[in-house]
Amino acid sequence: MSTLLNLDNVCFSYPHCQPILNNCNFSIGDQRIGLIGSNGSGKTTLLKILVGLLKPQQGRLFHQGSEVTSERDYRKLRKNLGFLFQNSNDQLFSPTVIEDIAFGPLNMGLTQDQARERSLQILKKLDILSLQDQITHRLSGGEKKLVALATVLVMNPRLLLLDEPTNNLDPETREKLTAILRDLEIARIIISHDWDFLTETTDELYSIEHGHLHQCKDGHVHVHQHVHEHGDKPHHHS
Amino acid sequence: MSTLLNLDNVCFSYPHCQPILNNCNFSIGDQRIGLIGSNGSGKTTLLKILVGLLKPQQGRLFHQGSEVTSERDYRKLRKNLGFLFQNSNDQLFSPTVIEDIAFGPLNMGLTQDQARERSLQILKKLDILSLQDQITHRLSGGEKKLVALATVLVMNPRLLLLDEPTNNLDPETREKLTAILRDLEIARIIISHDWDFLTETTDELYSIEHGHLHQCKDGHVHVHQHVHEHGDKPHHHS
Amino acid sequence: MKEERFSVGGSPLHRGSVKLKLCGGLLFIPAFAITPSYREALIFLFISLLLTAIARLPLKHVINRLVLANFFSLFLFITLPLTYGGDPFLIWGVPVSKAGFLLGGLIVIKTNGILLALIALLGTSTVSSLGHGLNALGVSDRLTALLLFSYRYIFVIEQEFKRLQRAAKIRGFSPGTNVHTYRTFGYLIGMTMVKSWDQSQRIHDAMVLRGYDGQFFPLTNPSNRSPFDLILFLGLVLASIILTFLGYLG
Amino acid sequence: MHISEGVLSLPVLATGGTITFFSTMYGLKKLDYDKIMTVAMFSSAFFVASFIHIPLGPGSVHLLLSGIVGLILGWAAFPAILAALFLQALLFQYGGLAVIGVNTVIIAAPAVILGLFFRPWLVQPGKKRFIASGAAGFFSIFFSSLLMAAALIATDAGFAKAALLLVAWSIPVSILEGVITISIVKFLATVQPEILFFSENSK
Repeated sequence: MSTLLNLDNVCFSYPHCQPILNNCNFSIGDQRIGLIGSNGSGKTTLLKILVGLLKPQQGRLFHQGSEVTSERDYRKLRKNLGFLFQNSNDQLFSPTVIEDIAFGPLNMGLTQDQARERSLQILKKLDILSLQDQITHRLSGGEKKLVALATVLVMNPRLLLLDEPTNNLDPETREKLTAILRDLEIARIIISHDWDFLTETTDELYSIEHGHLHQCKDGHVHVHQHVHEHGDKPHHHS
Repeated sequence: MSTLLNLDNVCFSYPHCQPILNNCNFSIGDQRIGLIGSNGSGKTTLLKILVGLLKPQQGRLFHQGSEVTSERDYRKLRKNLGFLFQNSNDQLFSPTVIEDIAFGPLNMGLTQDQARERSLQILKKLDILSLQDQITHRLSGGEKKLVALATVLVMNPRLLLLDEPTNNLDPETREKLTAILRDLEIARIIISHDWDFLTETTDELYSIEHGHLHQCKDGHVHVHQHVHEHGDKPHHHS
Repeated sequence: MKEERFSVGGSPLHRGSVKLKLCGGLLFIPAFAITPSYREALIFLFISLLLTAIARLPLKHVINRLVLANFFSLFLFITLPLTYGGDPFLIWGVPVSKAGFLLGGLIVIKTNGILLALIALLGTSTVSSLGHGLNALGVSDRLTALLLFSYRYIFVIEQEFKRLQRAAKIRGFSPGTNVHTYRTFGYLIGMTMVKSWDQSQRIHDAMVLRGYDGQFFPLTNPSNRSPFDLILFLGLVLASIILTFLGYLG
Repeated sequence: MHISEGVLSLPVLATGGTITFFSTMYGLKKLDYDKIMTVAMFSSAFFVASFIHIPLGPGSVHLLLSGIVGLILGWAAFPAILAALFLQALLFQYGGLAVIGVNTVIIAAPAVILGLFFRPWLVQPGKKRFIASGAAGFFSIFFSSLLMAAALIATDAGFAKAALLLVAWSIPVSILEGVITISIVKFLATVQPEILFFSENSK
């Protein structure tokens, strides 16, 4: 396994708060990792540091073995990463779906035609080709989530960072998202409270506590049973 | 039980969409109701119709037995209702906390002194008196939620309508909100996915499906056990 | 965005009556602005410095602000000596207009002096209390409400815009001088506007639910005037009047 | 586009103040009570825009957006821009208090006039909308720079050359603002056309 990203003794704290990451070490190559932890434990902060939206206050971030320091390093790093925000409304800003998806490829230097071609491919792959000319702002929450995923996948990332992808998702889209992510070959870190989803889409489980990351040994097996017995969604037994 | 609000065969649909409420009947007096249903099932639409932000396209709305039609009727109706929005930023529009809370009482015709007095009382009751002169936009999410609740309670409503009050709330504020609502004597309809919270703050459970409302028989008892056995939060059993 | 940096503090100006500070400032600042000569401008500047000292403003931040706000006056200070005309003298072989140089200098003194007075007098109050102060001085309820609402939502809108900008950034957006960049900024701003629009409708709903029907009933802070406030106010009024007379007649 | 304090003469300051006073009154009078929140939002957006740096050649400039504000708000742009300038003076010491009337006229007058002139085209799809938005964006800045020059020259004829420099500098900025305004309007027309019709059903 080659290492894509590496955190070396990283510390981070928000102003006037306790450190949220405390000498945190972590590395990822091609694993499929689920990340859990209570609210405010630093899960999102960790993803933001990996993608360079926040800079470590101490410690270092390595990308393919070399340290990431300059804005140019970060730009190179971001080309390999696909970050799906918790709220799709924070991610989509173009008037129509196809424009939003083509935005990334255009930034990568593709021509309009190439970008369009590639965007249509990804829409077909996610089975939302019919949305191409829709107005992004008017899509349903579920559709927005799939479109946001498309804007990320169209960049061919080597690592996906997903922040609570099933939050506020209707059951149907959740199923669809689960199937898509289960079948994708891309490495990933998924923050989620949704056990069922994590079991299907990841192989390893990490938890974050007191600013440190731990791998949970055979967490998944246990969780799997647990969820299938009871579920954590509103449901009736009549 | 006297009936405060009554929906009689109400229909509502958004443009270009399937009807979201379909001959919906419902009445509430002094119950404490929890309302569940999947995304887009019409929960928020129902609350908006009850409070007159949306008008039924068919069917009728009754307030204390008489039909609500004119803008004056609606104004009278709204005096009895307190609506807590999902996003507190939509609800708090004054620069400081005390001004925001006094806004409603001043509109009701109270003098400045009376309005201030009453606002301070409610802040004291919710144990956030120290926030009175704070600048609203600098409050934390949890503080904003409590202040938004204060702006509603200061109007002495007979019925509270709460839309996902625990969404994105930190655990501490969630506890506080639970305790406050558990002890309040006011009738309520609470939309929430948060079972634990609903169990503590409501007595009856309704679900909305295909445009209709159903009462879930002994839903709560079941849910209660369920939650306490396993919880719906990430946790380890080691 | 570090807003209202100066509004927190324990100086007499922080505690002072907003209404009197506003009245004093609204007389003092225009008087300073129109003074035609160096002598009076320097006395005005001295009073501004005195106010800054009374307000115990954090010097570092004040200087920061002055630097940022000085672009326009520095532009004039640099261009006027070269363009103003009149009898020139030479600096390093470049002909420099004496009158232009003097005027540029006067402008720099006035700009900075007035900004100091503005920070010391009004910056030491919150926007909210200033809004109410203006309202009490006769500014209409609607304009006051407009001012306070836009103040409240600046921060919401700024965050919204930054979130979208961040989304563009992680998708490899690096701005340059090209149509793609400008189109993208148009979209980012357009989306921010759409979201603000939607939010303004929801806020309007929230106001209606709390009994709003077009009239504003402001909640004013109980005003407590200290002798200091009165002395300050009278001092500012006297200084403004005397210095204006001296400037134009003397 | 802010003239700072201490530059202009009393007659210029007084003229600007008077125009702003009456135009703001008129703008407020034409404003329905249920639209005040929306106008406030535009005022905030106008404020925030001045912190958005757009690359232009080797440097960067900040946006004004007065063109679009005028197109959408019409007369209400006067109070909206006044409120934003007041907040900028207070919070960031841009512009100032004595000069706020003049600065408001400089920015809001072209915005309102171009807005009133081009709105009939704005609400029609296609080429006319494109021209309306580009022209409003471009000329709002360009006319503002002319007004700014006029205020300077009226104060002291010696400002003439410096004022001309400002007008010259404003041309590339005007082009940029025109391009971005076209893009914003295209976005709004696709996503939420009601915004473009904001002033249509006013009193």
